[in-house]
Amino acid sequence: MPVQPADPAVAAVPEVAEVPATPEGPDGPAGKKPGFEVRLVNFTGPFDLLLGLISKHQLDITEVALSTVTDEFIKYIRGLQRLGEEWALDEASEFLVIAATLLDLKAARLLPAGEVEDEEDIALLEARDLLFARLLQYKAFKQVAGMIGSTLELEARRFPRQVALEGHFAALLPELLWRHTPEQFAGLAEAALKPKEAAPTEVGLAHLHGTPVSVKEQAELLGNRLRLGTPLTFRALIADAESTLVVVARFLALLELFRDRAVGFDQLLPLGDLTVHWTADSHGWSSENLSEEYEDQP
Amino acid sequence: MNERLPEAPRGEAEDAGPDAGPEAGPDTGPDLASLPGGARAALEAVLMVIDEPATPTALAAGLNLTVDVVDSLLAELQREYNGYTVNAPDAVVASQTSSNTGNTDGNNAAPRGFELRNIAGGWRIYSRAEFAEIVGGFVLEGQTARLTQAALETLAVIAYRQPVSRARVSAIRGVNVDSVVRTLTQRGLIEDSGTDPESGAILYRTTSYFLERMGIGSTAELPQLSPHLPGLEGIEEFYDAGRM
Amino acid sequence: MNERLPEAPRGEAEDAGPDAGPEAGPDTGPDLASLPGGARAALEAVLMVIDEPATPTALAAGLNLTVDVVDSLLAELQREYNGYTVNAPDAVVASQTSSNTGNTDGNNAAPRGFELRNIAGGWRIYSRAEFAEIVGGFVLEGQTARLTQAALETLAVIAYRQPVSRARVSAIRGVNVDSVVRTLTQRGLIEDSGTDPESGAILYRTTSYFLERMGIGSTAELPQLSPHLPGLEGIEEFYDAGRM
Repeated sequence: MPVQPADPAVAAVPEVAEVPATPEGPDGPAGKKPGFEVRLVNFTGPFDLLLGLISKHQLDITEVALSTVTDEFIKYIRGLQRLGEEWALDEASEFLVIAATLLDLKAARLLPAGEVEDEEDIALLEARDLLFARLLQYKAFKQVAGMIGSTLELEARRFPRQVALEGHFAALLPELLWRHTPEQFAGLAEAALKPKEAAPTEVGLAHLHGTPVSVKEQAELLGNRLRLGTPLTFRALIADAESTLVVVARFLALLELFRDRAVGFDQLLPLGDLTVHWTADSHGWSSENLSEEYEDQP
Repeated sequence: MNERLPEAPRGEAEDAGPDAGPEAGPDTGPDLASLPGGARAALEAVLMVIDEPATPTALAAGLNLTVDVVDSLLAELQREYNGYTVNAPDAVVASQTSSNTGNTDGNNAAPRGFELRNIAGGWRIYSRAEFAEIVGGFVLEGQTARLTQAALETLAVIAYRQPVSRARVSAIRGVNVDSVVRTLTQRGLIEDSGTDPESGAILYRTTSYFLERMGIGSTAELPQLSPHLPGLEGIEEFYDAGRM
Repeated sequence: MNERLPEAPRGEAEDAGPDAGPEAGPDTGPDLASLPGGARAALEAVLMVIDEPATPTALAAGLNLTVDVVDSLLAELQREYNGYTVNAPDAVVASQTSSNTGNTDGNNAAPRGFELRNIAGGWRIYSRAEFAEIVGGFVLEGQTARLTQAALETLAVIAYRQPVSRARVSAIRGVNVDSVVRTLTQRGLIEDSGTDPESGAILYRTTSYFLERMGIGSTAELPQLSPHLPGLEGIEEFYDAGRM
């Protein structure tokens, strides 16, 4: 039976307002630290949080007073940081992107209102429209998610008849063809029990030709050269690179090394030569330290 | 209504049927009319043993009836289980439209404890929702945990944007959805539907089990998204192009 | 009589609410008399979906009725399904003795396609014996003598990790295995081996028929798997824990 959109109980989707939207609840017991932290995780993403904040202030999405919402959004992120390890990087990044956009917008508001002329202003306006468009879209999906949830619960109240076949019917089934030896069967089990590799999310690179270059390998190579102590220019470090891909990999490797505080950079003049020197003690670093993110990539 | 039965149903059933009985003898089959309760009871008997929704076509093939006859018998049984009398003059007509909601004339019996429903393209018997608490005590099956908000939102995006990649769902929800997608797959609510020719990403769609759990016939019966999405057609292409 | 119907099933279900269950009063449970069809329909609802025959005692406990009342409701339903009118004066008496042979006085309706049978002290609804041929033909339709790849893999996981719940097998295989498990059970290759004391989930193990087909004497004779394969420890069970 079709879901009736008009059905009031179904339409009354999860109240955003109900979602605890106060990062630092001045209201009541939420002010306590532990309660505060538990409540943080109730949002399922940055849009959810933003919607929560907007509806808490009873604002129309399309005309939000940004500064209040931005401040609270930032506060919320600080709270998440305090949560520490549970806070995965890829989740954080989405929050940060949105926080950055909000901050930009808030900053633009603080400047004297002028005519929208330069490109930056236009870019800001676009960023705002885009953000609100995404937010509206998310809100729509959140609402239908609420409907789906209540329909699923309603439907779970009906149990299908799903009984085992009566014996005399089961006996009619054609005799099973079974040709598997125990060894073949064990092979099936091996395959089924082997941990599955994660399916690719996006972007097949199969169509790109080119020898795979490993950032890790390049980092090791650079490390071996720099570890001796003599500073080298970037130009020198890539002099023997056989392709652009290798140059890119070495550049990324340097960034990784820099992040690990294994190297330092000097550049005397803008656009001048970049000099790289080793800063870690010579045995204190190995390419094993490199973050996993480059590992499996070609 | 019974007059419609005798006409050689075999040919018709075969046309329609999935692979209507290669081995089902030439024109044998028991004579339904001679059995107690006739075709109607035979249909009920079959409904008792199926463990997933059965299409009228499959039922017709199995019963040696035409799809039309099966359709009207199903409608008749549905009405009857809901407490209407079989012989009410408007029985067939009304049942086509007002499957479950009805409250027209013609009802004079208490509804049965079960109902016949048309879901995910097929028909199946369910216990009536009013008795959920009582029945739930006897049936362990289906007592699955509720979906979290994150899982519901992800499911919603997939339902409305299928086939769709995880990356696009992530873009809409603003968070990584990998683990939620895995759970929804394990629960049989969504499935892999091939890969995107361009990006090579796996695309996901909802399953017929999802339809069953939602009690709907197809995804076209999901409530419209547009009323919730004021004037935003085309927006997702815009930002999708930019950020992935 | 009309008063009993106006309950639009939708609205009512909502009132009761999805979580009306747990906290719906410690003592009683739903008031049967207030539900459409009353105790009789409630009993029907249960009988329609249970897989194993249920004893009157168990039914009475679940329905919050006395065993006597359940006994007479069962007899009443049995007669009714067999085509007797409910209100025939000798209804209860007759049903005790002549359950199935029928054709004495009092029957004035066509029998249904299902019947309520008392087997080894328990009651369950079956398809009516007269339709065995039709039902058998329907069941056979589309059945193959071969297991699908999905069924084989599921069987392999169960064989090497038994006793194991469906949820775990789903987690290992990454897809919902409910219908495959049903097929394997139907084929006599696996069976219920009790419930997990913690989660309450049904655990499955292979049968002696499986051993027979494999040509081995016990599961200990199955070839060893590589010791590096993960056991069940790391597999998250998604039915419990609200972690998705």
